[in-house]
Amino acid sequence: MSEQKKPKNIFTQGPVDPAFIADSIAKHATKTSIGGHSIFLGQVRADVIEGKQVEAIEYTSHEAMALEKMTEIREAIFAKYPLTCMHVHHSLGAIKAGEICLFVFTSSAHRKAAIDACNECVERIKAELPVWGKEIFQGEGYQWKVNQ
Amino acid sequence: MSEQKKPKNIFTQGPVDPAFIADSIAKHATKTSIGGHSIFLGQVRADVIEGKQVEAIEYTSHEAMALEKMTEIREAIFAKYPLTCMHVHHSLGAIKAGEICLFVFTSSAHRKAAIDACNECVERIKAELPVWGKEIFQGEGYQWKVNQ
Amino acid sequence: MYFGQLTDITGCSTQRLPAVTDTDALRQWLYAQYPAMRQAKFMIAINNKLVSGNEAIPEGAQIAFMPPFSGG
Amino acid sequence: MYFGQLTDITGCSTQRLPAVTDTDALRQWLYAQYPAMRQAKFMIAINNKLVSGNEAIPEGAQIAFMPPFSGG
Repeated sequence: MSEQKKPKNIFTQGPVDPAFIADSIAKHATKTSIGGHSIFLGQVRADVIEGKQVEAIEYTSHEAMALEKMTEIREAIFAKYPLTCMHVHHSLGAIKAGEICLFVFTSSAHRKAAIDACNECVERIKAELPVWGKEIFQGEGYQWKVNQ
Repeated sequence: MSEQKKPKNIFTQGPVDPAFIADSIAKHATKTSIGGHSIFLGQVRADVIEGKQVEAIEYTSHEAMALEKMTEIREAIFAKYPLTCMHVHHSLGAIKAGEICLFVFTSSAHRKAAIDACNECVERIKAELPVWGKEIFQGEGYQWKVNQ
Repeated sequence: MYFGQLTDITGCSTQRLPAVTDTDALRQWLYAQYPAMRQAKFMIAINNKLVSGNEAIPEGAQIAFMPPFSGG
Repeated sequence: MYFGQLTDITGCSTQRLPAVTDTDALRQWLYAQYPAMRQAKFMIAINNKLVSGNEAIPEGAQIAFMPPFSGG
């Protein structure tokens, strides 16, 4: 009876292009029950650690597991908030400082649901998705990113 | 001694174009101390009220007063949160259902400040800026928008 | 200046006001001119600052009558 | 499969594991192979599900060793 749906992909090789974000926003113009959109964008910081500057973060993931978990998160958030839609995009591969590595986009009739759902989604992505960031230093060397 | 700075304009005639939002995001790629952006977009809903559907909201403002108040809000939010930057755009004139009428964009090294500042800014804009929305019905008639 | 739904009552958005010294006197004049204003919810701003209670009106001040805000 | 900083210890990201029946036995094998794993913080997933405590390992299961997540 239970149909195993293929989880929706959220991963994209390379950074999230601002033009892609604009297209995503523009596509919602036909959904005229929406009153508010909330967007979170993660951007790679050029942190300086012991004199070495981060020039990129290289993201890897246990993709199959991450997509299963993301499906679970998506369902929980749709059950909790009256959303019209939710879109998530996470980069894989090397993302340079200043580039966008995470794009979370929620829409609802009223702003509170969109904003709360977006925040909860970002928190759960950072805590629960099997994704790792390797901070690549200018010149040579790296360190593994630690969340929080 | 005190220099009266001209308040920064936030008003724009007509809707906020998604391409403009993309440009705003792209401009932040050089600010590599930023780790998170939070964006809120208000979109005009095609609400149906007693059988009549809203086809547009026509926004008017006491602009000089709104810009003074916005300067005060901006300063309070920068004093409260460690933001890198904050941008606000509010439409005036007739904005059709499905179009964007409000764009609030905050950026910070870490996500919490950006998200909290964005939310607080949206709440204060809706509560404190002298702006009025006239909901224009398809066919004929209108009603004045009420917040909350 | 009148804003939002108040313009439905006044039929205009700008008007030269009589020389009155405070907001209580101004309200009396407004209610006499536009009886429907008694039922309207509005705030008064003098030179872009909201006032509450009875406030003195400086000569040449710009007065705004504003219903509840509904931006965003 | 090994992920993140664990690959610095193992030098590889995929490896055929011995046929063990539970995660306790698997940990013993791992620590013997890679002593530095004793100091590493990691979780184990069997067929894409995180497990805690000692769990049985089905035949042919896919095992993932994963350090704390750092996405976003």
